[in-house]
Amino acid sequence: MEQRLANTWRFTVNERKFIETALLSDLRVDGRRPFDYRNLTVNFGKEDGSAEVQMGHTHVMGFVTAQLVQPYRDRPNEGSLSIFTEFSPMGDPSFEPGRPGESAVELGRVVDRGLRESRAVDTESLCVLPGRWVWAIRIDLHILDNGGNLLDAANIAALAALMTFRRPECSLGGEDGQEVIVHPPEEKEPLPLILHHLPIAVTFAFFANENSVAIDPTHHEEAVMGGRMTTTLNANGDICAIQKAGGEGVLQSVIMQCLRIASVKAGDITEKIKKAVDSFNTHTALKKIKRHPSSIPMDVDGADSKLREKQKSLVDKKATIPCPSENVVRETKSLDQ
Amino acid sequence: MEFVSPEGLRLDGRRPTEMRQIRAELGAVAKADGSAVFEMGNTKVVAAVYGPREVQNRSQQLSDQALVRCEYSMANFSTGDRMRKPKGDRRSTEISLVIRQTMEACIMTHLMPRSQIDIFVQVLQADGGTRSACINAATLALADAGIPMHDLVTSCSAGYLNSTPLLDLNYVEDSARGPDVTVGILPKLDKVTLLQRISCRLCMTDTTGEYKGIRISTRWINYNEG
Amino acid sequence: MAKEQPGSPASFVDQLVVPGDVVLDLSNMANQTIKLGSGLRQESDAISVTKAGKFRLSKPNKYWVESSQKRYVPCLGDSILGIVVDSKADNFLVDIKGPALAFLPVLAFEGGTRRNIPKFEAGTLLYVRVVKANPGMNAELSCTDASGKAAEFGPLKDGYMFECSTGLSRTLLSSPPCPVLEALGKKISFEVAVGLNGRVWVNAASPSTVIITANAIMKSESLSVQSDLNLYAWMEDICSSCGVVYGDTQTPAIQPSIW
Amino acid sequence: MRGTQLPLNQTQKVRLQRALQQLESLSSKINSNASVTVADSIPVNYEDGVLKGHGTSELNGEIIATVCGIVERVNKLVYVRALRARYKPEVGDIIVGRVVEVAPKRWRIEINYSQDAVLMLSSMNLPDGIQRRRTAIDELNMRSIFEESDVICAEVRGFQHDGLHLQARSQKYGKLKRGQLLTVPPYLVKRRKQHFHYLEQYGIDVILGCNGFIWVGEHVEATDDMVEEQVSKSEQQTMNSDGILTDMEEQEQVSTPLEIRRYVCRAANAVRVLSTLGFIVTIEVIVEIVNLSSSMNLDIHEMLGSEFCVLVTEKEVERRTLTKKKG
Repeated sequence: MEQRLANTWRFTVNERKFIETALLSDLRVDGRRPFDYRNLTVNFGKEDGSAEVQMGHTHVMGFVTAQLVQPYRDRPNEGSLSIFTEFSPMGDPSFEPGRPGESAVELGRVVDRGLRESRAVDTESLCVLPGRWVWAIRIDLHILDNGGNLLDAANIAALAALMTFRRPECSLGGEDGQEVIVHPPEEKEPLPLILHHLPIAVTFAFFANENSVAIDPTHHEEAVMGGRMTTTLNANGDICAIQKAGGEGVLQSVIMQCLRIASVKAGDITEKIKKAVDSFNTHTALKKIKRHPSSIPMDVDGADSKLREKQKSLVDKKATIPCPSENVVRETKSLDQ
Repeated sequence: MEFVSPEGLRLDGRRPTEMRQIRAELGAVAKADGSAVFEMGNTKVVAAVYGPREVQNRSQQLSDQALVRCEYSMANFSTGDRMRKPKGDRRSTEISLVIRQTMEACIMTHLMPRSQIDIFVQVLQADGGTRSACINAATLALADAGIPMHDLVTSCSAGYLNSTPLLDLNYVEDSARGPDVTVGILPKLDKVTLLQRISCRLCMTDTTGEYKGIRISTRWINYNEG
Repeated sequence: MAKEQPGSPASFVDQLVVPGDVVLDLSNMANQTIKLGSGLRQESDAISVTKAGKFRLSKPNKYWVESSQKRYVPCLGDSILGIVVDSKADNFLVDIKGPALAFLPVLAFEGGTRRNIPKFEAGTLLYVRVVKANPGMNAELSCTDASGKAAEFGPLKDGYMFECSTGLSRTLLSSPPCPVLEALGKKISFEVAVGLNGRVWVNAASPSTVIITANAIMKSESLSVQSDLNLYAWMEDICSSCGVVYGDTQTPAIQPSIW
Repeated sequence: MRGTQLPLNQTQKVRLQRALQQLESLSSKINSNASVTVADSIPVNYEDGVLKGHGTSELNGEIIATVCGIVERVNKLVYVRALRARYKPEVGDIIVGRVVEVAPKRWRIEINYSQDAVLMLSSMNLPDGIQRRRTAIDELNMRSIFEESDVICAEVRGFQHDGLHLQARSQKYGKLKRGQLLTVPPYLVKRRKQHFHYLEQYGIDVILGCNGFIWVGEHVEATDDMVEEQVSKSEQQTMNSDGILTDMEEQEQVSTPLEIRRYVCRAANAVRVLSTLGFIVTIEVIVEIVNLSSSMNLDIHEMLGSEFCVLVTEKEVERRTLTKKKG
């Protein structure tokens, strides 16, 4: 009993009351106004398809990988997209190790709904051989530090990772033209994913007293709030998903107001992500130019033929295609959605 | 596919803003403290409430309010093709969370400290709108158990197909992959507590239609209770 | 750093030390009595460091390692801020950021008797004093000073509480007064209670003042050895980030020293 | 109204319906529009000042119900009596419960309330009947008094900081043996002066616990003395109770006669019938039903059939009409 009390995070009555009263005069503890977003920084890893998002103390990492698998029977010419979340106790002591908890599942589902149901990723272009091989895109979201509003951060991390992800190009070969050859990145430039639009999640917190609303709640504010609503919109103002899972009741007019604010924020965040991705892309492009120039003016017969040999052996190796053994949890559009 | 005929009728003969027939029955599970069966057309859901009772896992006991738990499940035979889904998949975990948070918001939990309320919801037949039916059933079961609440939550779904807003989607309309929304409102306070929208590219549909439907359902529930 | 002269204490005093550093060699210091504080360990003649921090000497012969950490190790006589977690028949259980919950006996209040036991709900913030701190035991607290008077101890109402490192809270309590507090105090009026366990409580007439003060103190954590820093500019920066104008243009008299 | 699940044939259905209608017409005049559902506003006269009781809350200056039930008004107090809810204890209630845990110095007892009730070793008469401090040995012997899943009878003592406390400071309280425990919705048991009943003609005891737990069992001498027993009485009485104890031990050896067992079952079934029909459970009605069933030469199991249920409903109508006329 005492052990349990010793390990939980404490919250004083003073903090709770102060957060609520300050909100009444449109102030928040970290100096923001109710509808200010925290500073957003997006960093990218060395490899393609990894992104780190930092918003205040919140720190989320997104990692995208792809694998050739057999398509689902009902959609033979579409690739798939699946999202996995990892809430390790490192990010917050309240996360328990082991199977994902309720909040991890909800986060995954909301990000998933925003991305998949709104068809942000073009899954048809992921098809290699209809009915046989398609690319399965897997997004892993790791919570490194919980400073509140994990959902928005995770969504941005997923988007940024998707935007920088490159999948190897592949072509059909063999005698019957049914064999898939995956070209290594040295041989053919890997392809980016086709993203139709960027669904941005914007979360609002609702407080019990006097119907106060705040955008992008911190960890402390999340402990005080009575309800939460996550709206997923893109820069065009299309609503892709809304999640308000119970909690404090809110007037219809407030929801409409939140949607309007969210569409503005979605535009801002889209800008930021695009800027970060652009600078990353130019950065990597520059690196390539620096790395390769020595090889380009090389004489033809020496190094180049060697390179070709190397490529050949690589192609041979690729005859063994990775088997779709991994169990990818798939969530079909269920009956009541 | 044509979901609304030129005459303005839907596949099952309803008008766009017409609900399916709803039927509710209290006291379906004798052992439970409160229970209800709720039907919306062919969707049929049973909810049972146990409690407030002693907290089973004493480390979860809250000294100032009741602990609310919810478990949602779908019977294997509830859909057309019998499925064998493992218990506790991601979808049911999420719906359990949604139902729990919705109910928690209207139960006066501070009146029952150090106790626990369990809500069990099972879908017996699924024909679209199971989420709404579950919420409605759970509300009725809680009322039947005599648990003090701020308001009864009522829920309904709506969608947008063939550029027409449709109320209370059935399975066929639901699987058309058009935008749809599930709303849960507190009719007395006129506030929205649950809102889930899944859609692709859509401007805002007017929600008046669905509100109308929900009002009807509220009235009906009240009648049923009386 | 400063590895040249093990054995001569002066070489290490006020330097950063890390675990494993041998700071004193007793063989060179025959017929001297020294007192060791926290973070030091004796291995025959060598005194080595067990935690990272600054090596301190209090004349004539007290040595300890001063470090800044998030958790707090209870120490006799410290004034700290605790949060009530639960109340039992004889004790309140209080969280002090320490290794274990501390006990606050229900009678440890001024004029406390069985009949007038105060009622604290879970989450109440208390300014208390550590009266028993033995390793392996839950610390014991008291809401009275040594003479049994309430003094300033007791529950803190309203205001805002935030957490910082124990090092910062020590700086805030140092004398001469901490420059940040002093600079703030010149411009605005506020109440502050600093617990040595790395908790600070701030209260003022308006929420905006509380927010400025809290953020200024929180951000001074990272503001360390920058003697040339203009405190005023820094302060204004914080104020503008909090959406408040800091006030008149006069520069505070005191420049930050090293802390 | 909650539907009763009885397999009825056509005539039975008509009869039942008619009887229920009559019942409704008999009662509705008293409480016509006092029933409310959750979030219904309750009309009150604010000029007199209003005290909000259980099942009400205030919203925008209006008093609304938070449970489904009947509005009750006592002077300024307005409260809603929930139709169906768990038991709400009141000090002095006599309850029947089941031991779920033997804890240090106390038993935890399930009584159909939102928490388990606590019966302290110190608020319980020891088997030797002597008033003294409880020793460690007494604590070790707690399982010889009650152990897990024993059914006991006690009185509500009140709320302490750690929950609801019970007491059993009289010989009439204690472990219940050789009988049946029935659970009915608590609102079917009304608080009365007397909850212990000895039906001499059948040789059985019926205890109507306020929490909806009803005990029907073979008569035990100790409960014969139905007058409130004071704890602090002369030693003579403790000796007396000692005597009873040995009596009980003797009785334990002989098994319950078949005849009494039959009556226990008959009375239990009478309670079950009342519970399915949703009628208030009182000792008079139980006796009436038991008599009715024996006079009709019904087998015990036939009492739960639909025909008998319909009959009981019709009897109830008769009874209420009579009381109404008298009134």
